[in-house]
Amino acid sequence: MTTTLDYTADEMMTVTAARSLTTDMACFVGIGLPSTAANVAVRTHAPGLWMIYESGTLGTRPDSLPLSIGDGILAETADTVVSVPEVFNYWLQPGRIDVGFLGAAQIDRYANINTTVIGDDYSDPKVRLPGAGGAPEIAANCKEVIVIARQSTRAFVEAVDFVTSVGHGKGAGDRERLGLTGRGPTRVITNLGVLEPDPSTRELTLVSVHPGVTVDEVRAATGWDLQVAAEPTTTTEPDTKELSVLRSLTNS
Amino acid sequence: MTTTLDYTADEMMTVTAARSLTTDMACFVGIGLPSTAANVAVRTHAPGLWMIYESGTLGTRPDSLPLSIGDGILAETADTVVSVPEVFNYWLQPGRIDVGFLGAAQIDRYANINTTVIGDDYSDPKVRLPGAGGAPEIAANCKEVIVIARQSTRAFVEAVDFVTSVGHGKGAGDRERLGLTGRGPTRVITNLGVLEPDPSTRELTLVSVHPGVTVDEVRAATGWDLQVAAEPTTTTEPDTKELSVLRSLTNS
Amino acid sequence: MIVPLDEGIREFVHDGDTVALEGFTHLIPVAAGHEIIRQGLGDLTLVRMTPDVVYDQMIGAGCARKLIFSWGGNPGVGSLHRFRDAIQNGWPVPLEIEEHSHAGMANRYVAGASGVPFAILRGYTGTDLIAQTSQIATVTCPFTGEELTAVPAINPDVAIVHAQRADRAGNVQLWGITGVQKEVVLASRRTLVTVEEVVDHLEPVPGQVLLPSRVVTAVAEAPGGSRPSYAHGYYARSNQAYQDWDTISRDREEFQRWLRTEVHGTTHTAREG
Amino acid sequence: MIVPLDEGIREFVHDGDTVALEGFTHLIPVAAGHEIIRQGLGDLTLVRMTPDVVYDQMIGAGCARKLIFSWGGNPGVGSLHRFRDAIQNGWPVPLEIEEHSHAGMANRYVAGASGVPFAILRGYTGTDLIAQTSQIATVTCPFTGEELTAVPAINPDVAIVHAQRADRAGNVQLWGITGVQKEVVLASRRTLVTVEEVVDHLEPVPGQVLLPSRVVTAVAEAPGGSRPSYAHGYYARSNQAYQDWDTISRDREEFQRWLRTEVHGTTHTAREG
Repeated sequence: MTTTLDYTADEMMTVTAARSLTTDMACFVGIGLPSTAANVAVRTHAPGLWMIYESGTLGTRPDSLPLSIGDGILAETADTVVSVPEVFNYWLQPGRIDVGFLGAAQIDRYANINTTVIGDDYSDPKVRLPGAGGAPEIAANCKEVIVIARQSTRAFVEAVDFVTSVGHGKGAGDRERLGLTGRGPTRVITNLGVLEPDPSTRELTLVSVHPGVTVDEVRAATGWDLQVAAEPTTTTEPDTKELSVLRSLTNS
Repeated sequence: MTTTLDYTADEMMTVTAARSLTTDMACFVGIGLPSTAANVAVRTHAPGLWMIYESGTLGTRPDSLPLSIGDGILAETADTVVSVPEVFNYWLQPGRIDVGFLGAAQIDRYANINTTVIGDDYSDPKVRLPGAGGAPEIAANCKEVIVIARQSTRAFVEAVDFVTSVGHGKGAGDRERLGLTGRGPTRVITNLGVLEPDPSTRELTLVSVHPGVTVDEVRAATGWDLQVAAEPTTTTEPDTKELSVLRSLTNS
Repeated sequence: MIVPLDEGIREFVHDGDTVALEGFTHLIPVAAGHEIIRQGLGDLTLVRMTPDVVYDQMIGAGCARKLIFSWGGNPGVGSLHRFRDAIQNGWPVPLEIEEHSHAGMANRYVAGASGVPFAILRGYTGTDLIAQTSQIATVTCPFTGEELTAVPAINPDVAIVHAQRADRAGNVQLWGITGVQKEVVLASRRTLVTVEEVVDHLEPVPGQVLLPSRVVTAVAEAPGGSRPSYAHGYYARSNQAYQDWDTISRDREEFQRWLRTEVHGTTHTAREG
Repeated sequence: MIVPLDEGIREFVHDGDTVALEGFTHLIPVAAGHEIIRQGLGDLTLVRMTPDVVYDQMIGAGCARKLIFSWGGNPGVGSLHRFRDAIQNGWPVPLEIEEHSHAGMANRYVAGASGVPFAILRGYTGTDLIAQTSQIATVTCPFTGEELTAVPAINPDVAIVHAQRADRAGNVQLWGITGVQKEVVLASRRTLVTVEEVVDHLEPVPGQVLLPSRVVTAVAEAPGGSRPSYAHGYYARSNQAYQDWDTISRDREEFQRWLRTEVHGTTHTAREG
């Protein structure tokens, strides 16, 4: 990273992710980076964003960043709190949620996500990760999915070691074949740029690079031969308000 | 009816039904006669009786008789009110309820119940009745079922016109064959006496007659050749407390 | 979106729709049912676990082609005479019925709300209900081999429910006996909610169900909109009206007189309400 | 029945049981978990959607033979090191795992609570989770022919949950994020509930779940019983403790020292609490 501007690559990533959300959306929010980005969005350009967390807090507006998916602040500020079975069966499963906002330990060329194990052998993993949580059904049933993850050859791999959550499977037509109702990942936002599935092949393609980042730097941080759009754009920098909101949330 | 005592046959029936309930039971209460009887029980010998109504009111203790299955008084005095899907799926279906307390428009030799249509042709009935409501699953899934109904050859028939709720099917072994988890009807209490299924054939058998009623009178009010226990007992008369509680509930 | 009741019915309920006016013996959307009669809507498939007086009125007025239900009666009083007349004599129009148990109907709504095509339950086994409809089947548990009953999801075109309150953003709050109201709203393509009052802020109430405005198509203010039924915390049921209905509904002419004076005669009142 | 915590664990939890200490990031039954460690229970099949610090501790202490779960981590901090050590190195005893998604686990509890052998959902399709367990299958909708995912009911021997309050009759009240607590209690053969306090009367609270005493085997008073997690309305989460756990749990000896001083060293305090 060679940026010399007065924001970090992580801030660029989070603000870009926040901008993917609009005020009329319902968003199923994962903890960590997705939660930070959604909470920036609701405080800037998307005041109507309807956030739901898998703990059953519907329409929540925490006044600080929740520490976990089930932080008390989420319940206190929610339109309503429902049971965990209800959030999955009545709210996520029928496709009511516009955007699922996920992180990823590993992600591949077709935006399949691994949060289960690193290594080839499930029963004897190199690294045991937390597991699926809500992600498989968020990825399956939201109208679309946005992924936020730091880019490196360790995380962005040719094929994930374990498919925890299906992105575009092995390419075009796979989601339809599997009967998955949502459109799957439509954007992957990293600390270096923005990737989107190619409309015909569904392979992740670099469509935007963050200011100060070169396409070669993104390629070097990708574990496969990264396709690049004909004319990748440069991501718009965070503005003052976005940065101040983000920093007040993260106390940085 | 030739009774000259200071209570009516209906009062005898209701008090006898009430006595079938004990203080440690959970009882799924149908509206009408079952509700009256359960409310007598809870005010006399069964103060701990846990009453649930299909409207989702669990552990309710109405201070007057509810007008309907979903009367406001049931919600106000309940331990908790749950949704209708929950009352059927979480509370009735797993066999948590000791006694289902049902009425019947028609009942047959094997205590099968009809509350759907009178007449042979479902699509062109002689009389259209209200239908099933919660009864089929109450009859299937409560640990046992108690039926309360006024006895006549119109109501007590050889075979019901329509099986809305299964009693003992066509006899011994039928419930097991159907996979029904509860024991089915264990008592039928009428304005004339008490019938219980024969332990081996499951056919309803007169085991007790109310004071002042003869066995022949009960036979005459039954639409099949009624089996009678070797020595039918005489039902114990209502006591003063039972009658005064019942009358205060029904304003009679 | 907050609309007058007549506009809400006009915009969201159409001839031929499958419509569920729910309310398990509480918060029954009577005012909305009367507005459907006034607007002369017809050929409806009416869905409800417990069709009672307002469905008897809609059936008697000829709104319904079909009824999907599990218990039809005048609660605490007796039978529904307009319902009987339609089934037994086809008056004023023939009424097709599809009949279930409460457990079956509740699970059909649950499946509809959950976005799956069916639900499983322990129900109907051994009853004659099974032979009367194709909408009851069996499935085998892939783990134990046990056979269970299946019922198909129900997804009405329109759900209509009554609630105590809504806020100006269209969030709806109801409490007391809340029945299958959440499920029918989530199962339906559109939802119209009548409320006792629209308020600035929905103070939380123990036992409440909150329907977020995202799943509510429109809210119409209709104070007393459940009468002669009741609205917990607002007014009690008029038992007399239920008893009176037994008399009125027994006779076709008496019923038609009632319809003229009590429903068609109250158009303006209802609009102003 | 109200009992001291140690008696409750002794009476209702046995070696080899399937035990679910639930709590979806709230009302986590930490005190009960520590008592299980103190009593040296072993060979347990532990069930929980979100095994976190207290399960890491129980696994590190060697209580568990198997873990059935859907997300195992130190929430907001990172990984569970005792869990990893057990899976990757079999320390202190090998840990078998059976892994699901949240939607799958939630539905397994729902099926368990409902007395049916399985539940259907739209889930797992296309994932590698399916190949790792026989506890995920498919069923075909008898109405539409559509294929759906099935998961088997889970019915633990014992459910252990923490709640804000119980009354002297053993009715339990909890609120805030209530997760799958109702379902796990209804799905289990026995239930032990620890509570912040036993009170004379349970004043209704918006959003509450009430567990009637009929489905609660025993209640034990355990003030602060969720610490370092939180109890809505009573105390907040100690984020520091979660961060400290990361350090303590990385090292076997550090962990064992913690176990000696913080769990085994507090037997008498816990009893008096």
